[in-house]
Amino acid sequence: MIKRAIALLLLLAVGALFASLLAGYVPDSELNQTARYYAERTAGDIGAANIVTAIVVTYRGLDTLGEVTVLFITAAIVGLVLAQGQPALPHTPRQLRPPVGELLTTGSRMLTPLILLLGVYVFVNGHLTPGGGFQGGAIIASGMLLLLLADPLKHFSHQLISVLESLSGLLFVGIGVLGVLFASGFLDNRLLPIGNLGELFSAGVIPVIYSLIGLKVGAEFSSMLANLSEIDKTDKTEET
Amino acid sequence: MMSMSPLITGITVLLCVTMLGAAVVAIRAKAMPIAILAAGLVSLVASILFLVLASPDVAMTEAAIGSGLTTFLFFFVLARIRAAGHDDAEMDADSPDGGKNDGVRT
Amino acid sequence: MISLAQMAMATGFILILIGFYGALTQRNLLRMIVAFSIADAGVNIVIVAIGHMRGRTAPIIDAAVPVADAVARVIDPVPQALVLTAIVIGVGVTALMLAYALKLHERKRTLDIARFTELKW
Amino acid sequence: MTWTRDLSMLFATLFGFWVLLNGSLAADVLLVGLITALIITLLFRNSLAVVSELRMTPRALMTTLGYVFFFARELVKSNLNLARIVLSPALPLNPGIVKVRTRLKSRMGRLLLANSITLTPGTLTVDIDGEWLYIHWVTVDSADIEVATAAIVSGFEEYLEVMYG
Amino acid sequence: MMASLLSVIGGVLLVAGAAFLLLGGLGLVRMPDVFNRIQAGTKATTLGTLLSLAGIACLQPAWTLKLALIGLFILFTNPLSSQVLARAAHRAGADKSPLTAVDLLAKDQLADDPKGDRA
Amino acid sequence: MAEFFVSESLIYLAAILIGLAFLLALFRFLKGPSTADRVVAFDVLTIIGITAIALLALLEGRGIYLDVALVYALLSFLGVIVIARYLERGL
Repeated sequence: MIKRAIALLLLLAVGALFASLLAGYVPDSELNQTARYYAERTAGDIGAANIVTAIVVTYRGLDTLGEVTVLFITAAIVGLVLAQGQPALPHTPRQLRPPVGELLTTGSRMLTPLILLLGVYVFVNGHLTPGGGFQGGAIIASGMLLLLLADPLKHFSHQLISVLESLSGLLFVGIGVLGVLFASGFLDNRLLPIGNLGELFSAGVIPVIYSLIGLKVGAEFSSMLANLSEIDKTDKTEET
Repeated sequence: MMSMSPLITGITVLLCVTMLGAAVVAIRAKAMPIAILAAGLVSLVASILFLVLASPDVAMTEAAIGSGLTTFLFFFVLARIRAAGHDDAEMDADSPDGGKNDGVRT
Repeated sequence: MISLAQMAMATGFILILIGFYGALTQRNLLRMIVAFSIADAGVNIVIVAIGHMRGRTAPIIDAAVPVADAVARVIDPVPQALVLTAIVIGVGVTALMLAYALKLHERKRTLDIARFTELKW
Repeated sequence: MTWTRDLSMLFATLFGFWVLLNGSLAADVLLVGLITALIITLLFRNSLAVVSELRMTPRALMTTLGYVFFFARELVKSNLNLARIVLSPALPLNPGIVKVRTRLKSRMGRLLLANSITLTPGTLTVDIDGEWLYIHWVTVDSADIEVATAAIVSGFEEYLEVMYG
Repeated sequence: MMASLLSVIGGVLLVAGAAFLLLGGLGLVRMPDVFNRIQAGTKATTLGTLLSLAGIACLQPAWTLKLALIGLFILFTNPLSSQVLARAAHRAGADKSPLTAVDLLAKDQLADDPKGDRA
Repeated sequence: MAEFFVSESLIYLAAILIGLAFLLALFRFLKGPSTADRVVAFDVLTIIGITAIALLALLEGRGIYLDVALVYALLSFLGVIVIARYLERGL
């Protein structure tokens, strides 16, 4: 009980802090200097219609590289934590599990390619629409999840996933380095011509980089899902 | 396009109230799946709120990642813990019969 | 007159508080993680709300917002880029917490935080 | 020969979906779509597309058109029916799960049949087991298999049998 | 003149769609058990969303393609998810309304395995 | 201008109806009683959310918001299927 009282007291203090922040908040009516720079210069310098994408991929591209790395480490740690130590939990035997059902099997076989295509659309058009590599990667992982749900005996090819992941990561860094050599800096997007605003092949290498990020993030999320679901390696060896 | 600001304000109020209600359900629900579902609802409504706040990028990310993937991960883990034959996940740690009168016998 | 941003910000703050309350008072590990993810959503809402400006639209240039008007019509894109990162990292952190919770449950057959006493002082 | 047809159908569906998504016929969009659709087709060789098992005869295509109109009419009818039930204070329900059988063999046809049944008046497919469909019916007229089949399935089956076989 | 007529038609379609969505919500609240709720939910929301999207397409003709795509997607996924959910609810032994007249599925499952512990 | 007014007030009416539908579904979500009921309510809430997003795109005049609705449509489907498989112990 005393723990609860302390928690409430702490919350009261934090709440007071928040209330003072809220009371003192004056909304801007003009863009601040940084935002103004981005809003003015993105279309001309970067050629991307989506300013957020320009910031994520080019202006602050190094941060995104760090983010992708963090995500990679997270996926690796999830895999490591779950793989080490005692043998896995005693699973519900497969025979006792209800079968998937014809409707879901047929439906997923019909929808999975479309979902993957939607994911590709989202990350390829990252510089024109609200999409981007992270969203598209999540959608691709969701498509893989549907595959996994509809056919629990289907194994993810862990090898293919990790090859895809490393390859796209390498290419991402490689494009960054090429930017140093042939354009004006690391991850500079003017490696390719920036084209006309609003076309698919515009904004230099942004679509390429975002596609690579999309593939990498999709692979990472898929491996996370596969690791956290019951269908993991130990289970497979029992099956086969 | 038109003078729609009262409408937008109304939508925002509705979304905010929904989020707060769902958050309280997520904290207080007896059964674990309901708590996770309510947390998913918070993310889902948050993504509409992001759209109202003119940030479609964030809205899409929150919808695909915050609401989608996070919920799926939670349910996978819950299923694994349930498969271990331990119904701890289903009930509150400090109320022994919490989650039992749940209609669906999960 | 309260603006949209202020309303959203207040909601975000309250969500953070609800999440913290849950994380501090729950004893079930999974519930604590759920509470964390709610607080996460609250933080994201607050940051996005800071960037919002009344009567402006999304920072994407298309037929509705030509290049010439961009400075006068779009909102601050920087908080959005930050939140984009935060959400992705958030799910990574959640997955990590879930993996540890799963492993802890495997060891002790319980999710009750009070039973994990090895590091208690 | 059937697998080349399946693959090309899948490819065509994916490519059409891509063009619809982008809403443009520019050369670069088509190029990227071609490559993506090709890769996904090769990765998911045994997937199905909506049209993969559709018969490509003129009669089947005409039937498809008729099916779309029939379906739209049934959808509106089902909603009006639902409105009648929900808005009446007494809530006139007589729910139950009945069993019907279908003659359709193709998987896609059965999926479409189940979906159509779900969206039409008062019925919801609960489970499917071989040729037997279990239908939740809001107002059960008769639990007899033949009567229920005539009432629920046959309308769509006529169309779908010509389309998919 | 043409455009204004189209916009009025669009508005009417939008209101009709919203009314069907409301009907779905009402059905969700009033219906007595899970299966009836799924019925009300899936039918009314599918038609309601389709009509609303059609209305918006009339108001903004340039968006027709994308709206049609959303509509198609919903038309395929919505009944499918309802069916999967109905099956799951039945297997998990959801409470059925006392009005329920017959349940041939439960009968057949009992015949399949006499212990009846499929759920 | 008159027709414009008509369609504007129709949009208002539609938004209010959608809000009411949202509230009703939310009521079912909060009340339950079983998990499956809440999942149905969740599904309906997501689909109402799709309409709300399309309406927002209309109000703001930004067609690009529709992409978010597409992602939403996908999620409502997948979420329900994951939870359904969980409920029937098939996950």
